[in-house]
Amino acid sequence: MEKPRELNPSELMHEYLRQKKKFPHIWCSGCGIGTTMGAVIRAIAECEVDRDRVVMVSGIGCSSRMPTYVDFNTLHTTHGRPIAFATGIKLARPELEVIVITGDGDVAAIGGNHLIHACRRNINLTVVCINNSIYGMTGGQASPTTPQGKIASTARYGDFERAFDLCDLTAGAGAAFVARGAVYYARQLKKLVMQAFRKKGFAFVEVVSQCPVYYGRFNKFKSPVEMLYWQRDNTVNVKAAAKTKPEDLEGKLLTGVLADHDYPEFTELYDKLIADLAAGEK
Amino acid sequence: MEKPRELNPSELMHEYLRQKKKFPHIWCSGCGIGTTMGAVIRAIAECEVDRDRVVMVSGIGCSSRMPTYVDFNTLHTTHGRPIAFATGIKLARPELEVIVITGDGDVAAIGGNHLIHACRRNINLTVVCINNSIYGMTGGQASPTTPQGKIASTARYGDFERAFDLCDLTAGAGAAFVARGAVYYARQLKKLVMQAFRKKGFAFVEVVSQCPVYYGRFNKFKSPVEMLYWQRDNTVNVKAAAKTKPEDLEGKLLTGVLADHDYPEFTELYDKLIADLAAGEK
Amino acid sequence: MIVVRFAGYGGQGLLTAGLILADAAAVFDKKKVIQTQSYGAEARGGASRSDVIISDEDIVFPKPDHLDILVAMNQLSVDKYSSALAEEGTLIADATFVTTITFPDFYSIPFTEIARERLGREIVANVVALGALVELKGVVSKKAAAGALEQRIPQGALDVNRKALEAGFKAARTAASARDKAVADYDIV
Amino acid sequence: MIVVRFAGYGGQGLLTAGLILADAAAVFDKKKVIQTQSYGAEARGGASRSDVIISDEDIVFPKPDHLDILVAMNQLSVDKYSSALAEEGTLIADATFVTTITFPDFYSIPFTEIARERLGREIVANVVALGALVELKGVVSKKAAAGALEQRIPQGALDVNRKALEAGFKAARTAASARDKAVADYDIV
Amino acid sequence: MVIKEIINVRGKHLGYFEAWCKACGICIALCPKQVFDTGTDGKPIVARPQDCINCGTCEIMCPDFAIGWFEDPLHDEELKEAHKRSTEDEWAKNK
Amino acid sequence: MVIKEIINVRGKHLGYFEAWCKACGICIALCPKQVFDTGTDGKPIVARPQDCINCGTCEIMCPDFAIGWFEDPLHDEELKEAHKRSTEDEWAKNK
Amino acid sequence: MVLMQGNEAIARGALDAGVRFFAGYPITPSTEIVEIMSVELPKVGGKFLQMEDEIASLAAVIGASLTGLKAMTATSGPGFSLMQENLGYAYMTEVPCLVVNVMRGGPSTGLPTHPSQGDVMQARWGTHGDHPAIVLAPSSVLDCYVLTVRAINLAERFRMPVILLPDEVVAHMREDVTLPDKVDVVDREAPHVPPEWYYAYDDSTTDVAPLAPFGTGFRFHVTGLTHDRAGFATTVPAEIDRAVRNLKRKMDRFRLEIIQVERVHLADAEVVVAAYGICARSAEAAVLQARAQGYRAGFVNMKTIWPFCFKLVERVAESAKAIIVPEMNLGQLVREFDRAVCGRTQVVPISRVDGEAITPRQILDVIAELARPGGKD
Amino acid sequence: MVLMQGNEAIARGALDAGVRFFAGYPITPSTEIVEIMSVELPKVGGKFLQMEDEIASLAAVIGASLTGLKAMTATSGPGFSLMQENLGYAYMTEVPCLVVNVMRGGPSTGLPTHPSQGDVMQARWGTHGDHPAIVLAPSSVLDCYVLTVRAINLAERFRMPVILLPDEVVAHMREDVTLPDKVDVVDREAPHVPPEWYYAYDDSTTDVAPLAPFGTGFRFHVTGLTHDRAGFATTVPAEIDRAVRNLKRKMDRFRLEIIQVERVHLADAEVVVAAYGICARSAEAAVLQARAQGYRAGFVNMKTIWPFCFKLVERVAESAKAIIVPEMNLGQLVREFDRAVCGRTQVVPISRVDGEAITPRQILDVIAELARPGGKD
Ligand SMILES: Cc1ncc(C[n+]2csc(CCOP(=O)(O)OP(=O)(O)O)c2C)c(N)n1
Ligand SMILES: Cc1ncc(C[n+]2csc(CCOP(=O)(O)OP(=O)(O)O)c2C)c(N)n1
Ligand code: SF4
Ligand code: SF4
Ligand code: SF4
Ligand code: SF4
Ligand code: SF4
Ligand code: SF4
Ligand SMILES: [Mg+2]
Ligand SMILES: [Mg+2]
Repeated sequence: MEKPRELNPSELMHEYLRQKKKFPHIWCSGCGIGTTMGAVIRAIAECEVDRDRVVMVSGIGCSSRMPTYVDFNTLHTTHGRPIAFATGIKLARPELEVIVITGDGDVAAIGGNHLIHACRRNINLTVVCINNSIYGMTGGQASPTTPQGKIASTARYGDFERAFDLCDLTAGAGAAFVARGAVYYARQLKKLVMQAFRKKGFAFVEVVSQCPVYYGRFNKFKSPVEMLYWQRDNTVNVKAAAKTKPEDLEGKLLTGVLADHDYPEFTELYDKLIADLAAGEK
Repeated sequence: MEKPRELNPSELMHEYLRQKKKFPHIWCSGCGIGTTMGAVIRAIAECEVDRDRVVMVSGIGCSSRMPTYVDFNTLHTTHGRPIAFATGIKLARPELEVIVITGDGDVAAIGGNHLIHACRRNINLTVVCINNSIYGMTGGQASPTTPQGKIASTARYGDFERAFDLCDLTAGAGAAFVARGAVYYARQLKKLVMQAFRKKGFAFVEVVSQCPVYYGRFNKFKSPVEMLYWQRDNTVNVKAAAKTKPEDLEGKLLTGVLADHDYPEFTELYDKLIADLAAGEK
Repeated sequence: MIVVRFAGYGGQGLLTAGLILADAAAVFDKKKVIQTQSYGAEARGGASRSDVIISDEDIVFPKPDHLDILVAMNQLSVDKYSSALAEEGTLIADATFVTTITFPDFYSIPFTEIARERLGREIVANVVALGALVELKGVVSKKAAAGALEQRIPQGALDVNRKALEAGFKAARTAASARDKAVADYDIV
Repeated sequence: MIVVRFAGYGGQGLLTAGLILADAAAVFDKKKVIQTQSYGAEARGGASRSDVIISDEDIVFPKPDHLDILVAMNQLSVDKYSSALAEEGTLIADATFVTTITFPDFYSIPFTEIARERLGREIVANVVALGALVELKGVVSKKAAAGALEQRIPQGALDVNRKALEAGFKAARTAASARDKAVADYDIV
Repeated sequence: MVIKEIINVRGKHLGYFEAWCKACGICIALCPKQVFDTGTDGKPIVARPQDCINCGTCEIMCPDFAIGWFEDPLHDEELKEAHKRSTEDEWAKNK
Repeated sequence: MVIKEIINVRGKHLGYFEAWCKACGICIALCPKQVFDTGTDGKPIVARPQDCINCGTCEIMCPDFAIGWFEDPLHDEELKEAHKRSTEDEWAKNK
Repeated sequence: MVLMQGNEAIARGALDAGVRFFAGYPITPSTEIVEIMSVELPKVGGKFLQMEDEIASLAAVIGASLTGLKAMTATSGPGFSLMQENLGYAYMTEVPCLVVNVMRGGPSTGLPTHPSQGDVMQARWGTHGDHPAIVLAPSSVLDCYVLTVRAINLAERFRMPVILLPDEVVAHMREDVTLPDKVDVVDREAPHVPPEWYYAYDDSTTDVAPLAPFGTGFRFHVTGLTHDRAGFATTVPAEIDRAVRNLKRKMDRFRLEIIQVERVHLADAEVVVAAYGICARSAEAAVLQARAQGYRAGFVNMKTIWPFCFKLVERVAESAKAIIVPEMNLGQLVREFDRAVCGRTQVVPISRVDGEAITPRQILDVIAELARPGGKD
Repeated sequence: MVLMQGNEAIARGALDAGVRFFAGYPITPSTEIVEIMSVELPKVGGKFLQMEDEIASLAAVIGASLTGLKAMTATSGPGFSLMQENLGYAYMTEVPCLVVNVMRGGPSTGLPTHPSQGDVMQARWGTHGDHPAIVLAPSSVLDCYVLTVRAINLAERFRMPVILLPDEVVAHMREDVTLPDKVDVVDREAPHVPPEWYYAYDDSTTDVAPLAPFGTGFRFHVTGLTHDRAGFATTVPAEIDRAVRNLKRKMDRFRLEIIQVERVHLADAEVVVAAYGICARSAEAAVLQARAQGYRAGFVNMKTIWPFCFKLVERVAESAKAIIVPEMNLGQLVREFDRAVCGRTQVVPISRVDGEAITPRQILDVIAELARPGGKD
């Protein structure tokens, strides 16, 4: 692999952040979204894509506020629908690089259907889901990834529902590329986003993140740092996992690339059809 | 297992069909939905559940017309939403037996999100999806289960999109019980529906079915019978599959019970909470 | 202005017959034309119909309140739509399936039988009926009907359809002369 | 009718202070009360405010066009809301953070410092401020304030909050007498 | 005819409701004993009832509930009535 | 003070933008060399710059882009200006 | 007396009216309702569901209602837009339920924490096809409680969804309230006939066709297709006509029972301010001040906004020389005033769409312009 | 001359107007549009997507439009209800697109293959919050073609979604048509300034703020939150006010350019029939017959139903002694007539909701009742 161009902080701020008016950002102290934004920007920068060709699309939620801050073509859509908007953009102009930033509520609650269909359709998008296991924006309600038994403002007695494993879900729906990272491993996260970004086909990256203000407070985490340590202690890299005893993996989240297949990509198939028709071949 | 009470045809017609005004039914000649309806009715009858306690819920589509014909509590809802309606019914009155009849378009296209969330939530519903790989009702458009390359009225050049494997999808979403049957194997289908119906938890049964009028005609099947033979020749029972060489399984659909887990059921957890609160234990 | 209805089961090709007639009138005979038909579930398995209005002037309202000609391919259609026929209207029925007709001015010709027995393809009964309609009522020119047929029918099936149209013309001539005779007989009595 | 605004950063407990005051007035002092506050993102990280209207009569419109008392826990609030104060209004500021005040009638008391240094819990600065407000302006009775505190604050934190309220009363008395003195001095000059 | 005459086979009675049958040919093709011939209208003709092994395939596979083996002869006036009535219905004309 | 003075460490320059810092404590806790102390306001105090190994953790982990190691000293007037301006904004008061 | 928030009062009213099922999806500024119901319902043996979206929420509510439970959901603009399809289903199938839409600034995501009254026309016309609508608008915390009870009663009585439409100010403010000791609760009518005779859509012998709960032996059919008396799909023109008109007919018949309006100083009013929601508070304040200043001003608080109080407005149009209609939108309900007034008097809209409530002063200025104080002139 | 179906003409019109992106979800009676687009678009290098539902369809359309392609979708009642949230997003973000809603019987699943005009108010008010709307209704196959082109042009010109609202009869019937050889096509305005100076919501120097396609160097921000000139969320009252009012302002300014109405025999008409869609055909037939019978009848075909032709109706109200408004609903657009006429003349609605089209006879009977033939009396 080529040596990536490491982005220095001043470049990051000048070239990639709409820092002039928008900072400090809206996110709470210690929230994992900001760190993820750094990883995503660094990943895109190291992929050396022209900013003009990058479109960042999001839904509604704390995580979905990211497009406000980055100096790309940015689209803050409706709750749960960013993948559908992004699909339209990508098919309309396959030369654009489209990245979707979303939250666990946005992509897995109201937007679950668009997620699984994008997996199936295999259109070349990168979806980064910042999974903080809660609806942050609206004040800490249970999300589809809130672990069973955990507390949320709509689950004061402990959540009854089982949580999605978003990586199992997307893999089951047929995604070409599935990976999981965590805010604690911000460097690995950047690499996973890079891989996803470069993947020809639909790529999904789950980011295990922290919402100290709601999830943390409800579930007795004392600080953002403690939540980061939780991430460290409850994840296992998929490569390491291969060498670990199953009982030691119990309850642990696997990180790293969890699925990577080569399937024909939708916009390429489409462009081929257009070419064939033009050549009178269909 | 107890010897099931086989339903004789006159009982079937008298006790379970609203035959007085509604027959012959709306489905085309050779359509697999009618046969599936027979299997479902026989399954429910053999489970010996009081008809008054059975609620059949469907969405919109040819398959979703089934509730018109059966003498249960029947609810023909909006396109894609039957599982959501059924969830409300079941939680409101856990003593009712709720079965959802749906199509591949209804449950996997517009209704995909409700499907995966029901899998996750593990509420005790039986969902029977009649998968004919097409939108029958509206005249043969591609569905999320139309195999790549096949023809539909919106995919005249062959469908680009990959098809869902509905059993992989529901398993990935965490369903407690997942099974696949086929119209050709109507007897096995009945048994699968019985198992699903008896399962405490969310149970999904995919029925590989035929739409001779659209899918069949578009894809050069000469008759409904030919489509049934296709089902016979392209499915392998999961038990047999275990003893088959992988290369012989290539492109084949597995039938039988594909997932069966015991997870706490939602309405039971809920009732326990109510009891605990009443007893002052929370 | 003349209003024609084709009616029968779904699958008897009535929508195609309606389209060929409409095409013939509009594209070939340069008439004003409106064609409407039954849709949805109704059309899929059950009763099916296709209405064609042909006129020299603009057709303002596309849903006329009477029919001039009813081409009925089954008994149900006769029972259901005879009453919609104008007093001077004409009913053309497929004798293969229709047994009872109460409307005064009618022709009864076994379209399906002709298609099945003489042309070997039951499916072209619709075009036989179309031929008969054209021959009997001259709603469009024969040339127009033939031209529209060429356009609508896929290459592979054209031959048998051409024959069906001709068979329709012929059967109609036979029926007409038989009826003329009958009417003449009646006059004599 | 008296209109009180608590304003500061999100996290300074202003919403709680507003609620305790409103409860004290409504439930304990049996006054008519309306309480409103800032919501959403605004409240989460940024500026936060809680308004309480207390009246002997029905309060028809809940969004008054002026404030009688502003309890400002940071400089921003002073800058932003001083102009909304009625001419005879009073500003009570947290001297820990507020450095510049242009409004004539004000008290400046280091609520946060008191909470941090004397009570060991910075978080109770809001209740210190509430105590001062009650002592200085008598918007509710002290008994009502204490009663409302008991209701709103969870058992575990009650003790330190009770102390905070008292500390507020006391700090206010000190400030008031200091100011009286200052004013007296001024009069003399 | 709405309901075909009952044909006694191994003590069971074949009920075939022509009015509901849509001539799909499934019973004809899947009967393991070739009990049925195909009529010109595509509907089954019970040609060799004596060969029937009562396997139930035709009954369970028929998408239209138009065929089945009953314990008793069809004495069921109500059902007959229902079938007769449905022919008056438009849907009865489905093919 | 909006931008803390630049502290030179192994040829790099630490930029710390107090106006953007929300005192989460992450940089302080995760620095492998305990370069930072915690201020009374929870924000980092660069106490032991000489210990810094330039690992980049603080920079990459800071959710607020409030800290980082630059190649050059911050001569960037525009950036400084931006930071100054943002304090005038309400958001700048986030903690 | 307690201090209570509008949203809290809605939740409390719902519980007191007998709601035992809630399914919802959180959205500002209605989230408190969802949160409170999640805590309180299990305490009274009721059921709470947080669904995957608003579409599913209303679907679950309709399903639960069909089993006989009183059921509701709560949302705001974006969620309310998503509910339109299933809302139409509830109208069509005549299933009682309550939908609370706390209005925030729109269109689209708009202003999640700022008030508006921008969804008034949507609440009447948001779903496709013809249907009636009952929409109530509270203007105080007490109203939130009382109108919630009333909305649920109306839903059960008329077998249809009812919409409660508070604005963000009313929903979020806290007020001292004294809740009534006892509220009248209406339960839906049960069938009076045995199952064999039951037609779920036959109202020939009752005000409204009784609805049998699923599971009680009636085994009837429910569909969103246009249906006959028995509930089965029909394409017979006369049956279609009956089905569509019937939805509206029951409401037209009981219009007077449904419409509730508060009138103040109308008798001699020269200028009448007609308002709803938080604007009714501004209007009341303005009218009281106007009276104090000698203007002959009157005031109408439209607690029922749909059906519209057409008759009342017609009457007011006869006597008043102007009707002022302040709304936090670009002029929605004022369109109905135009129709009712029919040119007989002046209709003066006041529109405010900057995310802030209309103040008494704004209204007072208009009153002053339109009326001359008693003494002078 | 060709024989063409209404839906086919819509697809053809869209292609000729330059539509190069379609995303949709099939639904009767609009399915033919989806099917035709799936076949035809790739032939001209355009893109077709069948999405998982209507919500996603409109989302994809908006996304595609933001890259500069002319984009559209087509649906019917249930799908149109589902699109309401994203439709509001398109209004708010000012993204051009065409939404075709072929009206079938409602509410809910209703009558999938029967015509109605039940979605007229929904097309105006279906999404939450204040917004303008342009809605066109074709009454012939040629109209289907011409108004589709027009709708796309209006969308591009005014940077907003436009709705085409055919009824099932018009969409499904086939008619002989002669399509124009050439159509005027409007392309959206490109920014006149370099990226640094570009504000996506600044219309201070142009009729409408120009929209830069994504990927062309402008890198701007789009949000459904209420936003400032640059497109970033704002909570400043003055900016909010500007944002909300601006959506409507551009439409108000160009109202005359947008409204298109066909008038027949109005000059001396005593009774005027005002209609749209298939009812306009019935109305025309009825008026022609009435004239033949000596009645002084006139006729208006409202090809633009929203914005409503208020001024025209006001003028008609001055001269005519009655305005008949036939609609296949329970009286929707007739409400606007009430407002415009303001009591000056009689407004007579004709409602039909049995799934059949209003016939010329029905209208003629009403004309005959209202007018007296020239000779007699
Ligand atoms: C249609 C609709 N429903 C509900 C909401 C309210 N809402 C806004 S954000 C959100 C949840 C966001 O959760 P997530 O995606 O996990 O983002 P987070 O804030 O946790 O980053 C909800 C329910 C909305 N804006 N639109
Ligand atoms: C909201 C909405 N969108 C679209 C439709 C149109 N529609 C009706 S059935 C159907 C597809 C049904 O497919 P499937 O569930 O596979 O049923 P099948 O007819 O194949 O049995 C569609 C798209 C609708 N009724 N409602
Ligand atoms: S609420 Fe939670 S997710 Fe949202 S910004 Fe704050 S910490 Fe982050
Ligand atoms: S269209 Fe297809 S799925 Fe529908 S009834 Fe006919 S054969 Fe069955
Ligand atoms: S029961 Fe079996 S053997 Fe007998 S006719 Fe039917 S399919 Fe044939
Ligand atoms: S399977 Fe049933 S419908 Fe098909 S031919 Fe046999 S009897 Fe008729
Ligand atoms: S670069 Fe590493 S060692 Fe240096 S201060 Fe930051 S975290 Fe500590
Ligand atoms: S990580 Fe960033 S925001 Fe957190 S304390 Fe350090 S500098 Fe401040
Ligand atoms: Mg989240
Ligand atoms: Mg299907």
